[in-house]
Amino acid sequence: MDFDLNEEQRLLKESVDRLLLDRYDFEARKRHMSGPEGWSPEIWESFAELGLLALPFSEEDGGFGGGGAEAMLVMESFGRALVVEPYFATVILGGGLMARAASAEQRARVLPGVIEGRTRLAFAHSERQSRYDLADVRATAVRDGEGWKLNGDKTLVLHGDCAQQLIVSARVAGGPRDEGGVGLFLVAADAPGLSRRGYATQDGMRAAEVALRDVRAEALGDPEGAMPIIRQVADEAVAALCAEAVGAMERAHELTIEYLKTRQQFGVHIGAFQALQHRGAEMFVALEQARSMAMLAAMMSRDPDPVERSRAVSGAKVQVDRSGRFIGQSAIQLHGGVGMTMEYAVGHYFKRLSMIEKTFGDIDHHLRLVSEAGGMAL
Amino acid sequence: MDFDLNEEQRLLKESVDRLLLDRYDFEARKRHMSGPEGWSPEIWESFAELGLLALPFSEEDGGFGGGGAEAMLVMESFGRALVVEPYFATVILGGGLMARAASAEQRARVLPGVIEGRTRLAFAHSERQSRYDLADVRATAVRDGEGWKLNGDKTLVLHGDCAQQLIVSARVAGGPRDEGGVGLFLVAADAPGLSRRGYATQDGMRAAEVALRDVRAEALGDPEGAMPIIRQVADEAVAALCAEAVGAMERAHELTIEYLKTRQQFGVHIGAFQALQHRGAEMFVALEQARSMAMLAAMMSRDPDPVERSRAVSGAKVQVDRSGRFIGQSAIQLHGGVGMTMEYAVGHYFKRLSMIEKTFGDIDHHLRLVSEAGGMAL
Amino acid sequence: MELAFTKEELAFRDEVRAFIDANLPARIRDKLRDGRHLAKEEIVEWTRILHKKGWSVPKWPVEYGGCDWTPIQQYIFSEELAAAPAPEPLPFGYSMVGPVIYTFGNEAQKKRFLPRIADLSDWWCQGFSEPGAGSDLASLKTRAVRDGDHYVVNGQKTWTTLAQHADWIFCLVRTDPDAKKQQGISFLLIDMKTPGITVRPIQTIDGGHEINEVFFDDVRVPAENLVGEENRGWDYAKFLLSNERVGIARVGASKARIRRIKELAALERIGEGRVIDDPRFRAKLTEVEIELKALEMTQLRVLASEARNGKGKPNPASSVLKIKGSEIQQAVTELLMDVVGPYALPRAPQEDGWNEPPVGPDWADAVAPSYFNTRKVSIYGGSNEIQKNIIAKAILGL
Amino acid sequence: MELAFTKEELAFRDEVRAFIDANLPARIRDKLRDGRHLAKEEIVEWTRILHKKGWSVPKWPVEYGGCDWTPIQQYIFSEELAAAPAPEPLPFGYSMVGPVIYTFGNEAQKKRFLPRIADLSDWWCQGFSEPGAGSDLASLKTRAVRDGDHYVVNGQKTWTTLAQHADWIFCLVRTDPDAKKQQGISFLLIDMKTPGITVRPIQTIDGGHEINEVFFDDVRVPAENLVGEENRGWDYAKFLLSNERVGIARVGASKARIRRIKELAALERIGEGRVIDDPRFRAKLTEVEIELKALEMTQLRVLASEARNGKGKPNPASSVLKIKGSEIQQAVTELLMDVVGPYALPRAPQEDGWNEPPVGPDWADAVAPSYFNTRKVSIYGGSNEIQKNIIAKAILGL
Repeated sequence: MDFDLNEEQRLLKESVDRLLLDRYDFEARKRHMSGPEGWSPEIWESFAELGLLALPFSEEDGGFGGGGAEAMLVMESFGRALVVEPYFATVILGGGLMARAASAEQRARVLPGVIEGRTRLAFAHSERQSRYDLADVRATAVRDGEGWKLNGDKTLVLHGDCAQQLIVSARVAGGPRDEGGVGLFLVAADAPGLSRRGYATQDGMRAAEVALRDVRAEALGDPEGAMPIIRQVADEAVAALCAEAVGAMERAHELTIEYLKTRQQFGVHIGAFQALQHRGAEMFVALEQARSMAMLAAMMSRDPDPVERSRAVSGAKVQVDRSGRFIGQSAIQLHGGVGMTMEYAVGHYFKRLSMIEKTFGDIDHHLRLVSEAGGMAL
Repeated sequence: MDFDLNEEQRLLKESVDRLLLDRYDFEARKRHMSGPEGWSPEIWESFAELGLLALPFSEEDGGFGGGGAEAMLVMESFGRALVVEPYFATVILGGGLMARAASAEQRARVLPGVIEGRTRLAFAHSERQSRYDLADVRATAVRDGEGWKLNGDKTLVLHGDCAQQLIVSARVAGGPRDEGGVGLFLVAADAPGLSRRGYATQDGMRAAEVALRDVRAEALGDPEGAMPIIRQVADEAVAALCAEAVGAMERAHELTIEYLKTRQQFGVHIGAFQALQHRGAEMFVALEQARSMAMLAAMMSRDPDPVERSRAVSGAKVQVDRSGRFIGQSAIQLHGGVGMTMEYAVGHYFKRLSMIEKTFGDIDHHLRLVSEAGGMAL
Repeated sequence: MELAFTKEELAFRDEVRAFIDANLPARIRDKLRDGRHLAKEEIVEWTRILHKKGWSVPKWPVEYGGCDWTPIQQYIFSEELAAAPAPEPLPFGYSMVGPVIYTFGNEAQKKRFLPRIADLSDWWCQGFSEPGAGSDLASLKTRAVRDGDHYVVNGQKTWTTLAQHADWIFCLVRTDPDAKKQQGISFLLIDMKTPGITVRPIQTIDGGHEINEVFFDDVRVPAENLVGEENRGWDYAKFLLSNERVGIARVGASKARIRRIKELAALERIGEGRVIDDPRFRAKLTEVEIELKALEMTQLRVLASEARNGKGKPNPASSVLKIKGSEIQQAVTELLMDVVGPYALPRAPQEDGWNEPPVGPDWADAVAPSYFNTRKVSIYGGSNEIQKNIIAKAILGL
Repeated sequence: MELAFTKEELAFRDEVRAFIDANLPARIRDKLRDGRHLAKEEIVEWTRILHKKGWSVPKWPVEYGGCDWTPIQQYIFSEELAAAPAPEPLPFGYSMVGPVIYTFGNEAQKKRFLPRIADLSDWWCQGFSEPGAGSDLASLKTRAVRDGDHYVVNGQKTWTTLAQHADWIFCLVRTDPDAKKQQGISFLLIDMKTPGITVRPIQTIDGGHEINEVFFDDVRVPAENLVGEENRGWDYAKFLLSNERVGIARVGASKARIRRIKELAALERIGEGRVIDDPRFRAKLTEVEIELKALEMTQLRVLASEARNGKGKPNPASSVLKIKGSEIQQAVTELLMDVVGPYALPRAPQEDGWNEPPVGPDWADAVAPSYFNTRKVSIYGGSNEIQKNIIAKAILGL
């Protein structure tokens, strides 16, 4: 049992933190968001230079073979800085799916562009009715010569507006929520019959609605057996979101404690009031509990046993979301009015935490999953 | 709309409070509990003298025709003093059932003894499997000449050990949880075939297990149609418990605030610590919310519409139990170690509140009832 | 003790309800139902409708346009507005400066200002808070120096709600810098068109523009706009702050939101079932409903005790209403976040006239902003921490 | 980063588990499983079993009977005891006075006392708290005045756990009344059989007798029973109090209770179903399980950081373990109250040898007392309010 970073991990963390320290403070972030994409191509390039875009890929594919711990380190730092670039969509989701589902030929064709920062990926999976049920896929794929033809509507495709390649889930066989019969398909964003509508999300990120009308696509792996891979990558995605949330709540807590130390009222620092001290302490407890579970999720997110993996990841999401809600709300409350303003950073942490809660399953959803799995197997 | 007491109610409240002030402080209560019955026959006599035992009966039956408000006043004062005498069992439950189910002849035979303090009643209803489901009655009653013959086992019969007359629910027809087919039967405690085992409860009250083996009994009212009356009286009972709980939490809160004002630590009164002040304030908020719902329950407990009546009463039980849990636990916490001791009063309030929570349906039970009724009909 | 309304009260309720049904524009009702912000014109439109009926300033004395209603009637009126939902009267004129003017102002001020509040010819805003003051209101720094028959005002106010629409602002200003904190403060009425006033919007985290900073740079205010006596302004401010009590719990508004949640939770699906059927969601919803019912009863008790004991004195029970009311308002927005699920994410531009089709259900885009925005209710008007201090001191004697 | 135990650690765990399985008396296991109190003889019996195996004082230095285990092994050992459930070593000798004696005591004291702690020949109790001191431990008043080669002790201790069984008590006494609060305190070892000592039981609200008052009336204590230097006792006390950290969260005990809850909730029925199938109960249970899993991870992180950074320094993270650990222990007793439902009410006499049939299920009578008793865990050992003060000051710098 060991919670220490190895030398490579320490170097990775240091280089990410240095980049963000230099180029991603709150004012810089505003500038990054003000461009036409809603994020900064220059920052994206720096991610490529640091090798962050190669993180999850095997060395044969030109990557670094990073696992859950490495993803955790990067995402936690991103959470501290509220990074808005499409890393989660391209590397965690898209990269995770490509690494697991694509053939060697497909990987050789697509991944170099991803690693070099030229190609962005997105995962077009959710549908209007699916909510958080990963198997509720109704978009269809039918054979079309060598390839496939896709029809359907995908929603809430994270950073789907700026991706050049979409990975689309579609049903080849089976009923609406069957585990079998779902495939993954690779589609160029400019393919005929594919239309997108991009929009901002509440936390200053981007997403898209995607409509598919007889769109030609190639299958990634077994066109009827993708659900295990989707579930695996979804668990990795949740673990990554947990880490990001921990970074965000850590920073929100720091901002709050700093505020308590500097803000004067009734002639004293408000941090002198015991009720506020105790709330600060309760936030710390919530943060440490979340951090523990985010670590568990990171370490278990590649576990070969899918039941144990999902149990740990879902348990982590519940804890992290509950802590995130408490810390986000408390951070606003302890800041008072200034915390409600766009000009001040803390509200943006609160908003990102609120949106993470609603991404890839909320508290009730994951609580149900853990409960149905018989609890936390204590 | 009017929350004021009328003149009679004010007199009633004053006379109860004066009796308890004079003869029911914490030390006196210990003496009352130390007798062979576990409560004080002298106090019981005073209740009779004050007319409290006649409260719910009509004037023709020799009573005062008191309603929900009067029961609330008495029970709230009893809660403040942690009265251990069998008032709830005899007057609220037994009296309520007799008033509603018994014939004029039966009332004329039994009620004078109740009113004068000679006869105590108990309601033998719960069974091992029934938990909080009022209709889950499996004890049986079969015709036996003019009367009936009862068989079965009743559990948790409140103050069943000191009652001279038991009112027993038994099934005449229908399946285990059917609404129809249940009757109420009057049985003398010394009837052949009836055996009792009395025991103390966690809050210093008493209860009994009752076994019925071919016990002869007389029916109270329609032997197959008692459920509406049982539900009515159960709602009145819950309203009474809510009032008692409010009295208990009010006193627990007072004791706590007094303690905060007198107890010194680190050179100051601990009531100077803001975190403890805020907890005291939160207890006050919880108390006022509980008081509001106890009033609603008292006023609605005789409402002619059984759906509205039960909704209000169940909603009150949820609120009161939640407030009671918070206030009871907080009272112990703010007292520190001394609150954990039998020698000090506050722990006894905590225990009584905990037992009220588990009597006639707990939080989850009543939350389910309100939920199934479509919510609080806002 | 009696819960039911009298026959007269029921008849009054029906009259109010019928009037609202017949006169409330559907556009306004729909916006409020989904938690959206109203435009200035919509608020004016509705106030004029009420004014024509004689109901725009019901709790004022009859001579200034009030209705001579009992506290119960006022309560019923405000519950019916919230239930519709219709806009409740804009508080800055009606509940705040209006009562100060008719209680402490001179005849000229009453004549000049009150009628224009009643029909919303003048939109008022409140100039109390300052940067750095927060809950410590009396530490305000904005100065007013007498110069002939004018005051010259310099300083800055903040958190000024809807100042962007305002014609007038009522301000606390420091007229005696040597006096102790609460003394030396005066209550001034200032025309927003006076040279030297600058309004700077503050965008809130929901993306909305409700609040502003207001800067005063050598603003010359006629001395006739002083309310009451110089250096007595803190007394008037305390009167003003203790004046709005019954509405503070926002019971009616939360009831309307919960009714809406039930409708929406019956539309949204989880797998085979509906959100409303999910036992955990249902339990949370029911818990909030019960707390709200209890709060309604608590509010009625406060109302009854005020009707009996007379109003005017600050009632510390209003702190209970504020704490629990704000907790419930916030819990309600969390429930709605549970209903909307992943469709909390998309951010639709908040402007009127946006006409792209919605992402997800057409009510979804207001859910997250409403959740964000509602964090304010435990902060403004005396944060919940301040309210607990008040209970501890004024009620518990700690 | 690696979560799994090493092969050696797993082998160790299996060895411990097998030993407990083979040697733990069923009667003791069943009592603990249902949250009942053990008799003194049962605790001695189990300690002797561990002592024979050489495991009665594992974390002590080997020369005094310790096991030279890694922190992980100690953790595994204590988890396995809790999981069985078996009694964990009685803390007063093992975790409290023992380490003080072998760290600060003289050779004679070590020889005399340590072996008798290891086999529980001597039962110790702790004389720190005094009436009126509470969380302000250093305000203690018990006096010890030097008289020749004795100290004469007068005063009163309270909350003295299991003093009714004790052969010895370790006390903080004031030897210099003129020194400042924390100075002038000494650490004395006192034979409970010394004339002038009176033990008065304090009954707790669960009906149990765990704690006592201990009165000292001209009690003559040989000066050789002073530990370390006179007036340095506060240092030894701080060492003692910071010494017990990993166990403070009681993760293993809560895990065992939750496993038991799941068994019982599958036995008790609600209508057609079982308590375990009730969605609201299930959600509450799962929430607690998740918090407990998180606490276990937090505990492992503290353990790992102590293993890396060395022990001995007070670690403020232990306040997190104490707060969350006590909250979870209390939540677990509330869940069990939910399971037992109406059968929380009957009170069975707590004595051994009671042989009437139970009222309701045979585990029910221990549920409410355990709920009552467990309120103490957020009070003793530094209340949760004190723990929050520690976090605010020592970690957050407020």
